[in-house]
Amino acid sequence: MQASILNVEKIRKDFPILQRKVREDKPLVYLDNASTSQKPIQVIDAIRNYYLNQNSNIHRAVYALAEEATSSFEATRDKVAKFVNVKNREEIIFTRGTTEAINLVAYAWGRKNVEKDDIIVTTEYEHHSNIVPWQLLTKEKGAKLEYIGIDDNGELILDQLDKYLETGRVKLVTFSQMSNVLGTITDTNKIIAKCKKAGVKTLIDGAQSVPHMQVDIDNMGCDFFTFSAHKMLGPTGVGILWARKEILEEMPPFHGGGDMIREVHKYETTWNDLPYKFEAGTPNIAGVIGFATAIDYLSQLGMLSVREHESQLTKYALEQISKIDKMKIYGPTDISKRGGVISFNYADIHPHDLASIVDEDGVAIRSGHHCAQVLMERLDVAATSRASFYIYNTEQEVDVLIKALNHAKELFKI
Amino acid sequence: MQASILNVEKIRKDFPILQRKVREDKPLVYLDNASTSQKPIQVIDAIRNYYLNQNSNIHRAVYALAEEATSSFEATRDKVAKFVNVKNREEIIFTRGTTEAINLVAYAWGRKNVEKDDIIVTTEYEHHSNIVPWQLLTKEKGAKLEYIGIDDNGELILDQLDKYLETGRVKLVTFSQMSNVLGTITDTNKIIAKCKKAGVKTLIDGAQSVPHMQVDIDNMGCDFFTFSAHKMLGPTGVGILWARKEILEEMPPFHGGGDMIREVHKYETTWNDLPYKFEAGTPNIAGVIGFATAIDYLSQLGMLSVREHESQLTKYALEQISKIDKMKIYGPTDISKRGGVISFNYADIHPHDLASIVDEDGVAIRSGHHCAQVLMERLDVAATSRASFYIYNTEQEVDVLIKALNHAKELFKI
Amino acid sequence: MSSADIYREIILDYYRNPRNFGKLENPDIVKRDSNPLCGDELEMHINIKDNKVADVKYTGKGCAISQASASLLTEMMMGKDFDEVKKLSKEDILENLGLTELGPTRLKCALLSLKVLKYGIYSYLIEKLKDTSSADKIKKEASGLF
Amino acid sequence: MSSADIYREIILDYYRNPRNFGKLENPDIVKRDSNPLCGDELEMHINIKDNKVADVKYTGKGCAISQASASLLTEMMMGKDFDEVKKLSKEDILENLGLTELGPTRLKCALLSLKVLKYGIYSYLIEKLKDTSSADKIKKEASGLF
Ligand SMILES: Cc1ncc(COP(=O)(O)O)c(C=O)c1O
Ligand SMILES: Cc1ncc(COP(=O)(O)O)c(C=O)c1O
Repeated sequence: MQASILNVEKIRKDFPILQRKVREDKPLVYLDNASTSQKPIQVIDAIRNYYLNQNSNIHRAVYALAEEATSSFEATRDKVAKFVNVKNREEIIFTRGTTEAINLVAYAWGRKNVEKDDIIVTTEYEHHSNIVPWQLLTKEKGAKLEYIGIDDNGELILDQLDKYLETGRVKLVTFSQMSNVLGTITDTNKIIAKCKKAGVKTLIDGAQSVPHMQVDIDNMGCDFFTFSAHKMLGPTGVGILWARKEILEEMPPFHGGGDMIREVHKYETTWNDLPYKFEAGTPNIAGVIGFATAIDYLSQLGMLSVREHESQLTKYALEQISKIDKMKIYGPTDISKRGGVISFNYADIHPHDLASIVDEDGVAIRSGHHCAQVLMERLDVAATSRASFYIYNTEQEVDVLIKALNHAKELFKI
Repeated sequence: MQASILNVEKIRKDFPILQRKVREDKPLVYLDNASTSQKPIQVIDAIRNYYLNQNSNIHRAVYALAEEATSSFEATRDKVAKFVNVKNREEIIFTRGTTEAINLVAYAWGRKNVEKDDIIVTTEYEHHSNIVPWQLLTKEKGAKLEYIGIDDNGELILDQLDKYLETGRVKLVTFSQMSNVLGTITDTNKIIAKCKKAGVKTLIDGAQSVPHMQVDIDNMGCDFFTFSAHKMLGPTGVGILWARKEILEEMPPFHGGGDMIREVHKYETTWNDLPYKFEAGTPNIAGVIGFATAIDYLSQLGMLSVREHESQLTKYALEQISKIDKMKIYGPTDISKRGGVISFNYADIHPHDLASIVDEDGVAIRSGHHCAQVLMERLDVAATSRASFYIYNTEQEVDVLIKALNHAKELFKI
Repeated sequence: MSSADIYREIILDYYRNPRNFGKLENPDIVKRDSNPLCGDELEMHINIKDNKVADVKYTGKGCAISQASASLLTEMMMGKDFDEVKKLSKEDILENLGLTELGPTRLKCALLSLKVLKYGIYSYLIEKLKDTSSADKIKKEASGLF
Repeated sequence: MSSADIYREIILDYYRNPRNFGKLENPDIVKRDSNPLCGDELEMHINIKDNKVADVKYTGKGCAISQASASLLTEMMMGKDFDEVKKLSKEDILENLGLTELGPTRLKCALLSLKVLKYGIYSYLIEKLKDTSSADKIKKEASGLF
């Protein structure tokens, strides 16, 4: 057993839920971090503190509470910008999550810029939220949706992108920086370089990457970038859309309502400056303010260390799981090409049954299609089981998972 | 001084922020409840408890935490349905707030049903979130947006509605059940009856009504209804869209992504059942769960008592404020026709200056256009000051406001 | 209930040796559905003759619970008269599978087949028998299963 | 700072007796803006002659702070050469109004007029003087004001 680069014992003390027992007396082993992460007490307290002391609507009123709440809210924007290296704070737009961020782009940018016979390119390993909005848009516009396929190692076949780009009709290439099923880390630089050369815009779904590795948006050269707070120690109901200022300025607004306007008249209205133009209505103020603390927490650990910890743990888990007979593991075998997500299928045990069985030992893993049915079709499976790690997970917990898998083996008489 | 029907002293103990001092040593007098309400400790603790003990993504996983979180989340849906008297729980859709709920209708229902030269009717006292989405939609479709005007008492001139309905081109009449500036309670029944007769759909913005009076959606006969949790003791980032099942079933989805799908294939996708079809992506789980506790709190008080308390307080405040010389008060004088919202202008003092000055005495009132610039134009003012009440406000607090207004009088040498 | 109780001989047997798996050539009733939460899929084919279930088959993919329940349900239906099939309930299935107190998520696995059956009957009542009154009852029952 | 400090003679006087309120007939520079948070509006008209501000007027509605600052700013500009006007800063205005440590919201009231002026100069540099380099500097300054 190797020592982690993180002080995991200390970290675990910040996550009260990890002390919890489930199924009567089993310590919780939480391995569904790709779905949502747990929250440290610091984040929970930040939310509480907002409601106890600062609660007020933001941006509009002049009284003391409103000024405090507004400045906490806007301070989060600065923190987010710094965390993913974005120079222009007004390019950071708060949404409910990655899903809303992508839909915002599809509606506001897509409906204006995508025309009949245009092509939008996505990939076979996307989450539904990076497929369905584009299905809706291309259907509305009579445009086409194309997929970059994956090879048997779970990596994108980038030659297929070249073929699409050659048509000259591609308007957007959209892909996740890390697959939520296979853990594959996309060769982002290569795709962006190809697209830039072809004058094609790129959207990166960073829902799985930003929580687990260092991301530098300004130096990446993409056009849109999205991620969710709840997968990176932050509250539910908060996400980020980043896009270049020039693009945001050209985009019509998405939701109409309070805060996004400059002047409303009966028959015409002008829009507020960025980022407010895209933030209509009372936002999730408590959530946004809590997110700042999550970013502080991750920043203190350092994203390089977070990645290092997870790589080590993933390596250990891959070794242990692959020792089990009749086990099929998906995704890249090269640890440098994957994040802390392991999908697998065990003999003829359906993932739901497997997840139910290991749950009895307190182990929370995900089973099903992981909102990636296109990938399931490609892998020719109905579902997979998935274990995914974060800063508080340990090799001991992997061992508990292995033991639980052995119970499944007995029950199913494998 | 009259005794309130509510035990206000006891209620105030549940709101820790009311113990706060602002501007160094002034007890907080929070009179901006129409913007957002304060939260009782029960709600704050419910959110905390979710993160401490249940945090997990919902609907999809089989492990213990996920089942607990899912059942708490779905229990809120039942509570909301019961609170506003909706029989079909699947008609309750969670959004970020009223603004998103209205935009959802404009995008998903509106883009399918509104055509060139159709008319959408709104009113002169709407919040921007019930104007701008319709401006965007009518502009896209070449349709028209028309306004029901208000009389000098701040009530709608319903004859104007008849005129619009006669054209036979009206597709939707949309209006708030209570004005957030004038406090006017709309004659909802009358409007709905007229629209039903004409076969025209109705949307009610209940952002100001649901927090302050008993609302019975099933018996109301409207087609869409929206409100926000944060104005009724609940968390920020949670709102409700209600619509009749038949309408929701006919509507195409709004956001594409996780949870709203039945089956995703590369080129076509089928939708999940209601309400999930309209709830794409990870929702504000903590917020929704906290909202259940807010509803419990209000239910325990009883909405008739809440309304009674506010009427009494509003009556007192109107009396006191109108005693001040050179004070102009807007909205109905008949207390039965208005909620606990008082807008006013004092001599030539601009509302921002007034709000800044009373803030020094710890009094939080709102100043500005209140996201109702169309109404400001109609009233021919740049802005108003607004005091708005809730269950924890007292006549003593009104007295503090009056004293603070006197300071303004001195400073501005009125 | 514990996994040891759920995954007993009966479920595993039906899962690994499904009865009536396949399709019918000219079915009177064809119904397909899926569980949006987990992706389980099920298609059921039924032939009705002389008001009795003359034949029934199903195809699908999913967990042991969902597949065993589908398999068992086809057995329970076979040869039954139409009114008896209409009355098959949630409790009948769970009892026959030996399942009690399933969590809400797994309960959906166990009941997908019954949901497909009920919607199949509903369509049949409406389309072939033009019977709307009892169809509505069945539809309500079906939508209450999830 | 306290209201007693903010609302002294100077602000009230400029608010109630605005200098240079109105419009010019053929202004070289016309710029309008509003504060989306509170709805304050301001339009400024400027005439430049021999590289000097020959005349300036403003119209608008808003709080005492925003109107007094606009009024005072027009006085500060009048007759100044163009380079001096370009250099007018946030600090100049606040100091002349006797305002220190305003909260962020009220600060926006005080600076709306300067923002309008800066954007006005920016447009003038670009459109009339074809001077993009120093225009960019001014634009950046203006967008930093809010
Ligand atoms: C790769 C990827 N994209 C998008 C999403 C959707 O994120 P959210 O549910 O927070 O909107 C997820 C998470 O579920 C994801 O893993
Ligand atoms: C009448 C009315 N409608 C809509 C809204 C918008 O609500 P939200 O900001 O919660 O989306 C408000 C509150 O600001 C309101 O008072």
